[in-house]
Amino acid sequence: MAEFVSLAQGIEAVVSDGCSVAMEGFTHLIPHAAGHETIRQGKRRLTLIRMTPDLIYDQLIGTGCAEKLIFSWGGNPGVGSLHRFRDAVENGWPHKLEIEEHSHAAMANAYEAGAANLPFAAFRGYKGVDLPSVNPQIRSVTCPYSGEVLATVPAIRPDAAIIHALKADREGNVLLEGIVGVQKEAVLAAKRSLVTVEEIVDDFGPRNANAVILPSWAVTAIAHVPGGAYPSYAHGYYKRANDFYIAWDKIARERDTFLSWIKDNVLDKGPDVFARHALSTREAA
Amino acid sequence: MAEFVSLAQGIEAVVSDGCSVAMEGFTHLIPHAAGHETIRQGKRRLTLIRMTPDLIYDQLIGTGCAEKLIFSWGGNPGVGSLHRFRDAVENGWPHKLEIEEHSHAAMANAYEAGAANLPFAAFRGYKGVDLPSVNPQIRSVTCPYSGEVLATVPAIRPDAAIIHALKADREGNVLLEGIVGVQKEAVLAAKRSLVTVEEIVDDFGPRNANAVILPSWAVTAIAHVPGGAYPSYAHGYYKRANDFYIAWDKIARERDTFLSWIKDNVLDKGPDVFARHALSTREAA
Amino acid sequence: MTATPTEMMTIAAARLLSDTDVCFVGIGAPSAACNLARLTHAPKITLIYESGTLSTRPTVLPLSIGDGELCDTALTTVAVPEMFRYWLQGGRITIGFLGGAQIDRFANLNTTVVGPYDAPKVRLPGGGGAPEIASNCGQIFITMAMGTRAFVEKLPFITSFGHGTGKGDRAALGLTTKGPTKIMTDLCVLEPDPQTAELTVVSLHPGVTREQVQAGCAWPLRFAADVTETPAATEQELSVLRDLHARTRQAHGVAA
Amino acid sequence: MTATPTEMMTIAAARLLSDTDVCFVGIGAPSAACNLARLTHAPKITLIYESGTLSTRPTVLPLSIGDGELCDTALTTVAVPEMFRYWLQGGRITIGFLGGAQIDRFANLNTTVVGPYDAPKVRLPGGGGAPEIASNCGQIFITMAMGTRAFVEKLPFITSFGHGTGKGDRAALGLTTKGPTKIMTDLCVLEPDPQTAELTVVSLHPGVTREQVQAGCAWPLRFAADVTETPAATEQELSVLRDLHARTRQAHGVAA
Repeated sequence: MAEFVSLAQGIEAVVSDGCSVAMEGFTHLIPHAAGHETIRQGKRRLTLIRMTPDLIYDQLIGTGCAEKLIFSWGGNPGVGSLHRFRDAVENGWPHKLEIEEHSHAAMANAYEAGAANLPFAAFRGYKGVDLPSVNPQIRSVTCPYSGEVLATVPAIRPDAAIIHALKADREGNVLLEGIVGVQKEAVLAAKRSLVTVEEIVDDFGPRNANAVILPSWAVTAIAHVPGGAYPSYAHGYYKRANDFYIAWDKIARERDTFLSWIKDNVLDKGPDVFARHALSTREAA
Repeated sequence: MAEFVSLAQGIEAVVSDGCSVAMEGFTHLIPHAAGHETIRQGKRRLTLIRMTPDLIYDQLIGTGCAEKLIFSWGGNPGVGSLHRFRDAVENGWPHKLEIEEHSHAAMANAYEAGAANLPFAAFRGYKGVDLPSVNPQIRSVTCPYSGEVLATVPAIRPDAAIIHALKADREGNVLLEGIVGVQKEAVLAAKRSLVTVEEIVDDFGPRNANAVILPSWAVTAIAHVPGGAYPSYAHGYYKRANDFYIAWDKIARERDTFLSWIKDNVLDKGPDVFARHALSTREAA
Repeated sequence: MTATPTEMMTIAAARLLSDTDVCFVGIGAPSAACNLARLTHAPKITLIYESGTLSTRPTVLPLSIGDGELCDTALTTVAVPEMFRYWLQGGRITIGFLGGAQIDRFANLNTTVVGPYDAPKVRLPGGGGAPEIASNCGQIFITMAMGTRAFVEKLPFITSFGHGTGKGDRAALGLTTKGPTKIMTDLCVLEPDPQTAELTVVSLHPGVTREQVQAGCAWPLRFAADVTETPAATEQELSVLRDLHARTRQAHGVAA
Repeated sequence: MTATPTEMMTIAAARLLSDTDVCFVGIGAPSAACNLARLTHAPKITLIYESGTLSTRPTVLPLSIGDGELCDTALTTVAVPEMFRYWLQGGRITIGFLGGAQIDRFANLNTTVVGPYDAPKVRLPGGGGAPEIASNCGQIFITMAMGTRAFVEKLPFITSFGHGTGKGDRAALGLTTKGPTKIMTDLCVLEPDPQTAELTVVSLHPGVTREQVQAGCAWPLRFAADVTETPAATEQELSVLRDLHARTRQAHGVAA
């Protein structure tokens, strides 16, 4: 059964130095507050896993939390580069970052295989491209019926998955809705999981018979962090802060502006600062 | 785009002698009216595919439509045997029936692989059991990372998939809800598909963002057949006719009672008879 | 009130279940046992039916694995491929219930054929979910009525794997789950012997003799050193179970 | 009204789309082109974004691949693994849109690195969905602004496969899809030559010269025997496109 915890307790419980962590959310519901808490707790040597590293991993990489990144698209969506990611890969700042790079199809299949407790996934991919020559984890398997050779990817089985969701009920069941991404798979693929939520309700009430729900017994811990996805969004709660995504380009471009932003907005703050994002934009959502 | 047709036109369009057909529905939404129409049209040498053959395939087998059955559980749920299926396998009546037998896990994976356009699926199964020794389609693949040997099943790629659903809208999109089984996968895995529906609506209206919907361009044909799942059920429309499932045991036990039931209830009737099942039980649903 | 043998089987199974269990439930005795547990000592038990219903709480027993009642009272309902991939194969089920037409002394089960596979004397329904339930659930509880045609010396076909030919066979196949740990019958409870994995009678239902149990089994049965008497059904167990069946009959218009 | 080069690129792409197309849409010019087509001559076109939104009809352009607007106006939204497995790999997409930092003469694309992979001069975002969009969609339309750093002689890294080293390479890899069939730039439209698969200028946007096009390309460009002039943007195309951008700016408070 999922345990209700504070965000700080939750990160302490699921993230430890040297472990692998998948913080997922496909544009929607990115667990930014949890990323900040991970930075505050000074976690080190993490293997960060995420299809689209986005600002959340730019921050974790720039503050030195990451040893390795497993990913498929590392940019600031609609804006440009992730400067801290680039600085780590191109210049080794703040230290060298090992990368394991896949395509979206591979990552999505790898999460799916992890959730299904399979050691690998086979898919039709990587035909004629260079990535397999630089990533030894891209291999192949031969169909025992047709003889066709398919690409493979190892299942993603992170030590910890962290996601942000809309609601939890009092029993600790978690409701996702809208663009659900790979979050359910990430939680099911992981050894332990933390879910931050916008709201805790007595009961989900009337709902679609096939609603996307993670049952309490499939989740480790739940923390109530309203606004916790900002500058990403929570469908029906608040909108994506596109202006912050644009502003980030300037903040993250230089090391000193980045570090001072981190100090002012992460190290010197707590998870409660996220609540204002939920409140200020709720009506506009 | 899905075309709206009569049931007779739909069966003519998607089922031809000698083709493979998956009529799916996991207890819920079994396309019985479509099965009857297939019998009326005297289709022959069909390869019938279905996880749980159920009464619908007992009728198709007993009337000589089937050459081969691919399945994972062939019984009358909660009642006992499928007598026509047994008579075909045990005594070759009305003619010999070839069988290809799998487990539920294998069939579910095989549909999933078919929908995903993969030639096979790998899963953790069949450890220590006898089925692989009598089904040469059960093979294995070795994980290119862990060396673990996994069972495989060929993807199901039927010529035709036939399912019953709750609603279609005027554009030909199809809504499923409740126990959705493997119907979406069956349609996506098939070359062509027929969906019978309880209701055609102008618009699905407000719905869950993640509702289970087959878009019009993924469906071949739609026929409006209210009550078309009887004696199975349509969630929110009418209940499962448990008494008919029990009665079937007696009807199907002997060849002559079976044939006379088929004459009276299938050959001499049309799809319109199903409508009364929807009407008579709607209030109880 | 005295329990019938079938009621005793169901009650004995229900007693083994707890609030923290996640059960993969089949129709019949397993469904009755799981819901009896839920309505008595294990209100928070999680029940899953292979039709995709997660954490379901039916008020009457389903007649099929996919009754609307299961969906109406479920936390949510997933597609069948997801059920078998993420939930069963995912290793998220602590207890799977199985039964069968036939069982052998190492709790292997047959629900496929009697006679040769290609020319069967009796064609049974087949495995359905059983082969992977048997291998992927944390442990397996079996409920079966005794009889010499059911408890047989040698199975004509192994549909789902119990303990093979004895202790160590599961591990040799790479299975990390426990397999069958309890067999609840209408006459007694059996468990695999810790040393050999051979089924051993550990308790007799009230009023049942060793001879009666042996008469229901085609192989010479082993009895544990300390065979106990299964505690009699309590008033509460019986009344809750009978109420459940009565509600079910009323709802379905047929026996459950 | 006269179209800007970027508008002309978008409009040229939009004209190729029809009501029966199912498009896998990326952010930027592809999204603008697809929605322009939908709001003009192809109202029934099906648009899919890799975030899982099926048959979506946004009233403003999304800024990210996963904007709430896409979900709000979609027929339904599926999980990302399903999107890549059932819909993209399932072969249900007729047209995929791609762009990239660099393209070569056979329409292979690089969005991964400039310089050596292990010590890159510029680390680009990477492939994302592109490698499998390129192989699994019926055909690929590419939209890219010209320039000698973008249209290069040799790619440092092939992120997604176009026509390899020439005609026949796709078939040799077992690919049954067409690959890139149209490249819409800000100056012209290119197509792979039917014999060699080398990109060939088939039409020049109004007022653009062959010299201007060559100046935007690092390899010696081939021109088709009958190079035409891209028909100028119509009043309707331009006004619908500009309205769309205006609505988008208003909705997002930023440029789209």
